[in-house]
Amino acid sequence: MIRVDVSRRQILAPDGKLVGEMPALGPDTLRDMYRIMVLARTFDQRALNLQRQGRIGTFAPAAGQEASQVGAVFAMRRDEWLFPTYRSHPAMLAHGMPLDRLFLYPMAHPLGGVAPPGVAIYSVAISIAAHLPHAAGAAWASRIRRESKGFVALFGDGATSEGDFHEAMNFAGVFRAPLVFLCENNGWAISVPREHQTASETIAQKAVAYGFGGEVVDGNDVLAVYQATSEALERARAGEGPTLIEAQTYRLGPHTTADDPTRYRKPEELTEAERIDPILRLRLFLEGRDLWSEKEEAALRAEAQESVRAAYQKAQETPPMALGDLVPYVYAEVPPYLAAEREEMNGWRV
Amino acid sequence: MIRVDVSRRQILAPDGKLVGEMPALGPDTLRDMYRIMVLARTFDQRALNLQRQGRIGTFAPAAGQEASQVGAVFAMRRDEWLFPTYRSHPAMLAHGMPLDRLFLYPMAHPLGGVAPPGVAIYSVAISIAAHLPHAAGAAWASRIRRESKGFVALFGDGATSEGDFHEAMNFAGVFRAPLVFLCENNGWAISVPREHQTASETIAQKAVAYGFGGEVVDGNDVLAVYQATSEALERARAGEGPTLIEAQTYRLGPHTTADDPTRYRKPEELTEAERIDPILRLRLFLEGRDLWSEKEEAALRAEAQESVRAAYQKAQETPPMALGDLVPYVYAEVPPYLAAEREEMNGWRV
Amino acid sequence: MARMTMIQAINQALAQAMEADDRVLVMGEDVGRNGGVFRATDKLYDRFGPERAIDTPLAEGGIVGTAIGMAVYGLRPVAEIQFMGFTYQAFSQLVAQAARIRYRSLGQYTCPLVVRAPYGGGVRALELHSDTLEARVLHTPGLKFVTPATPRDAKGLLLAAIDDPDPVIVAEPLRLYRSHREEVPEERYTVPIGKARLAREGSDVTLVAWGSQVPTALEAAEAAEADGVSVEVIDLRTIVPMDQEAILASVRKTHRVVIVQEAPVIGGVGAEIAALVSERAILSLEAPPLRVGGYDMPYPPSAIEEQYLPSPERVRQAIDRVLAF
Amino acid sequence: MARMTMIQAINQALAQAMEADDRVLVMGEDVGRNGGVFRATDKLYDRFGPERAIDTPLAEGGIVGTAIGMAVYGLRPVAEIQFMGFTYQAFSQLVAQAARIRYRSLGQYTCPLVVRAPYGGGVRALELHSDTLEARVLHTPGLKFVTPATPRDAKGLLLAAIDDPDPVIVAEPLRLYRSHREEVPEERYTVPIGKARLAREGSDVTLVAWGSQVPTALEAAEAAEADGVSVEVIDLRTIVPMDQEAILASVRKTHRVVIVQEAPVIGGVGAEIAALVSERAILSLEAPPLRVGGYDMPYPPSAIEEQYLPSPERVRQAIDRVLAF
Ligand SMILES: Cc1ncc(C[n+]2csc(CCOP(=O)(O)OP(=O)(O)O)c2C)c(N)n1
Ligand SMILES: Cc1ncc(C[n+]2csc(CCOP(=O)(O)OP(=O)(O)O)c2C)c(N)n1
Ligand SMILES: [Mg+2]
Ligand SMILES: [Mg+2]
Repeated sequence: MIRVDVSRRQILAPDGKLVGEMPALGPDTLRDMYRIMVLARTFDQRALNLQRQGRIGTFAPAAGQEASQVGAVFAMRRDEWLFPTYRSHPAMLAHGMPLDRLFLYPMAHPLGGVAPPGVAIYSVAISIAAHLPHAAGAAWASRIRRESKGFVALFGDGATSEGDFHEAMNFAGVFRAPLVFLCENNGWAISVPREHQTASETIAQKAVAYGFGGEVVDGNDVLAVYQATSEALERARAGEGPTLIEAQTYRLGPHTTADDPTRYRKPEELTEAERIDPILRLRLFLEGRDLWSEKEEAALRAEAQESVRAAYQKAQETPPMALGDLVPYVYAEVPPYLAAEREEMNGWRV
Repeated sequence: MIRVDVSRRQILAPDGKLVGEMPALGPDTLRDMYRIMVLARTFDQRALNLQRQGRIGTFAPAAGQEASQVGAVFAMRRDEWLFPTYRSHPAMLAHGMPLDRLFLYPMAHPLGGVAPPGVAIYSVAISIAAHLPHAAGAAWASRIRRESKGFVALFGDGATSEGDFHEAMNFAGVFRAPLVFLCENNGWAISVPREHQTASETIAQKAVAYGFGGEVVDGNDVLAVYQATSEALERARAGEGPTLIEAQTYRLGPHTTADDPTRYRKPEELTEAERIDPILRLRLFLEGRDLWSEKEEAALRAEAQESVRAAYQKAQETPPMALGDLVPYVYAEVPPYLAAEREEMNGWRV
Repeated sequence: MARMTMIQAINQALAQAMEADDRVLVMGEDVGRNGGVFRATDKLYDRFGPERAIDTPLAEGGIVGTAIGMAVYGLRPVAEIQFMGFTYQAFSQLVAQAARIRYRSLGQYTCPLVVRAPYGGGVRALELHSDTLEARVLHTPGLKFVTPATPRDAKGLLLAAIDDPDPVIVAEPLRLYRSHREEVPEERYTVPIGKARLAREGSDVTLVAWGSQVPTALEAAEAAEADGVSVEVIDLRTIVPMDQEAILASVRKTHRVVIVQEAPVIGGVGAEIAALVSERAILSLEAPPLRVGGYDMPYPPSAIEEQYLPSPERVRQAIDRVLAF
Repeated sequence: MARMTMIQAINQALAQAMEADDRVLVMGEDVGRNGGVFRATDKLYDRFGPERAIDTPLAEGGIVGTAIGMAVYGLRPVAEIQFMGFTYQAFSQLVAQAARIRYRSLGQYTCPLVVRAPYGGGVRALELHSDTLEARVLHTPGLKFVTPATPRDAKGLLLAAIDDPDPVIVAEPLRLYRSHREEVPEERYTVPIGKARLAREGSDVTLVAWGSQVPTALEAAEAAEADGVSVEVIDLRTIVPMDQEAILASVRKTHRVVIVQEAPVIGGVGAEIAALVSERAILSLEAPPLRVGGYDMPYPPSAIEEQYLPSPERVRQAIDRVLAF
């Protein structure tokens, strides 16, 4: 008889009240979490606006998912690798990605989403779930090297249907890769609701198929996500293998700026989702403990606006790259025919 | 809390004693089961010998797995589709595949393994697990047509690692395809032991990931497999969706005639496996109920030898096909360039 | 006749096929309630219900793999892969499975499957969303591959694909989905698979193009015309099985050929056409067959895709080169 | 120097690479305790242990996908796919992932991965076990592809692949694994990727072949020699990046070229070579470039594979055709 506990870990209720065991986090860290979440939301809104104005390209908003991402990253050490997707800017921000690089991504600049040296963030996954075997392999390699490091891979509920998810989970289980599979179940894969993605009651229970632990977490509760990820990373670092965390959250915005969610979502859903907004929840908690004031809030909002403005400006000022500039990145050494093609490319730039 | 029962269904103990509830099977059916199992084993041994003599090509013995296959097929109606692999000749035989077509397969004749019209057996799967989405799709199509039919797909323990297995299971779960996923866990995928294939304690529990039922069955107990498959097929026909059955069995021979299992298996394993031989077990049971005699046994063995001999002869007498004969099967209509190539092929046949 | 965009023509073709034959169904990611991310399956869910306009889980291999099983079992699935770059995930099911169902079973089983997928760049899409796959299918006997360049052909080729008893990939040039409208017959009609279309008659040079590159070729042809060069443009329409005779006939007339493709040049469909022409019509050639295509690197971030994609100017330059040879 | 079969040379190369650099490991189905189904990794498990001679679960996508992660993280995995026909299952990881790690990250991440796989027919294997994939990789910038025709090259190319900072597929012709022995240097050496080998000098016709077809080409060349025809044979060795200059130089000398490949002709590597030659050396050509290859149908059941595979006779006929043109 195998028992799977799919009860949902929660520490903060939507009204900011403590309903679970508080993790050992000092006031500064709590405020830092809040700051990053607000910064991420500010970036998100600005990017959405810029896209609507036609100034940047397709963008996938993460609004609503800040807790599930920021909570997880706060459990990581800086040298531990994060494997993001197109919707992971809150996590990337928390793990050290400069804001301007986040703007460069929807601007389709080759530098978009590329982590500077020293920032342990892998390339942005576009092909759903294709990065999960890479994460499993990197984590496994770290284990072979006896490093005692934990890794975190982000992906959505839809991603769990791909063969790549399955193969990554199975390899991770067999080779005890120190990897946290962090599934942000935001209720939807574009227009496909979670219930239609798989017949399993939870995503977390999928871990049963691979012989390791899975857990459901309130993904709008940054403390719950932080705590669950911390424990999973501790196990990973200790050689106890992978964990699957299902962070139940909600995508407040459209799938991307090209999507019209009114075609498939009921307006009521949104009302409820706004009530459980992760940023609001953390703020209520901080305020309840006198760790946060109206004044601090106003200052933070202004500061976030300014950071985002400056980052966008920096992104705009980043020199464009030409096609020929990408030639050295096809192979370490440029083959003769590609060198000749580069001449041609450069010739067209008049 | 999700509970998974992974206790193992058994009806016959290795010594042929009844230890579970006897399914409603008359003496004739029980004897038929036994006959087919013996015929399959006889074919298997003959094919192995012919291969050793260089008369036929690579062959994958199924010895030891007769109960898991024959038990399952006896639960099927004739019009229900079976999806076999390279190791499914006992099942194919039980479902109506002529013996000579089974010989033609290792003889690499294009007709090898091709079911005659009216025999509901799909093409032999060579690419591991690639047939599982087809089985799910066919079963789903049958459900869309409101047919109330059940389908059975065979595969090994190794196959469960492939992405195709995962995607087939997930689709089947979501669309309640009337399909029985029958995994013959024979302990090995070539040289890789079951424990190394996946970290999950059982294969059966993988069903938890897809929201439907899984069960472990003693795969060397033809009655247990029959019963479990019958129940699963009943559910399938009633629109209750798929089931995963893990039939725990053992491959007595090499992976194929090209394999040398002494490189990776301990001899003790084989001694134990012979003790639990599925054919022996059914014979002991039948004898214990006075349903079978020494005389019947001798007659059956002779008859099986003769059937196999005649089938091999028929296979040898089957006219060979030339490459040009395959041209009409690339597309329904032969494209001009292929028609020209056929001329050339035929020209080379002097 | 109504004036329609390509996406409207596709939508109409699907609706008519589903109307006429209840074995036909559409399936894929977001094709049901949402009507497809490009609205190719718009309203089919409302009209035909969730069992015939099916939202599937997110797994391309599963989509194609289960659709194969459906097709073998007698239905007529039209599977959508959201972007052709994600058919890589279904590659084994397409190439090692769908292509061989008939062959492997000596005709006992067949696979009347259609896989539709938008492809090609020029619409500022993300990584992998612009890949084109025709060269990989060209080398896969057992599959067919068509790609329309006009709304009219989009409807006719799709209906021909649905009627076809073998698996057909229909590659829809994303940037032509809404780029222009043309008169499209209201009734159900088919455009034969395996036949190229003479998109423009000419006598000095042949351009061979397909799908997304047909407008580029036509534009280059017009520019050349202004300079007194008469350019013939062949819209291949079908990549497999290829209309070799149409290409050869044109080259035997014009004696010069330039092939325009969107995918990287090396190992692309253009290589096959150049090889075909030089094998079977070398004495007619007055210049080497030239290829204009994507550069031999992965598709770039879309900020610089214009530098990557063949342009009328690049085609024009190749025309000049074969004329000056 | 010892006389070795190709499989022995491969085994030695792996052992030496693992000896020299503890980042190197081998992984795949049955490569550990069993030493590989063809014994390419024989004894590596005993020598280097289960963490460096790794038996993986049965999932080609998982093998390549996790190996990518390992390579990015600084190891030097040499993954085996048991038969090249099963790289279809890993196609997305190879083509959409491994090939783009460097490009996508502007060099921040790299993927020094080697994928070895036996390929090709003539050994009476089952369905899909004989498929060859070079054409599909040819069209994939970012991947390299080599295929040895001799034990010596097998060792040197494999070691060069392991040293290479980018992903390299090493396609090993199954039927040459044990077909003959030759002197193979004991020490660690590399054969440069991207350079063809002049397998035989000649002046009347050039044969371009690679991997499994090199012996066929050489046999045809010898037969032609007996009739006074001097045949040059180029063993391409690397498919990507292709040694275009070696091909062009030979054709400029002999004026005639026949390409011999095992895969179906249409859309194969031969098409690229024919296109290259006709684009860049048409004035040197005194006959059309011809291709001899597998017929344009899936690989047949092995009872009739001899009718499918290129034979010295078929090559000889093509030689006669280009000479008589
Ligand atoms: C392999 C692949 N198939 C399809 C797509 C197109 N696509 C992009 S996002 C998406 C839905 C993803 O859903 P989920 O995994 O839940 O992540 P979310 O977008 O909700 O964060 C789809 C189908 C893709 N990018 N990659
Ligand atoms: C996709 C694929 N990968 C690899 C192989 C080679 N191969 C053939 S059988 C086999 C092991 C299969 O093990 P399992 O699924 O347990 O079935 P069994 O052979 O034990 O019946 C392997 C690796 C294959 N045929 N197809
Ligand atoms: Mg989602
Ligand atoms: Mg097995």
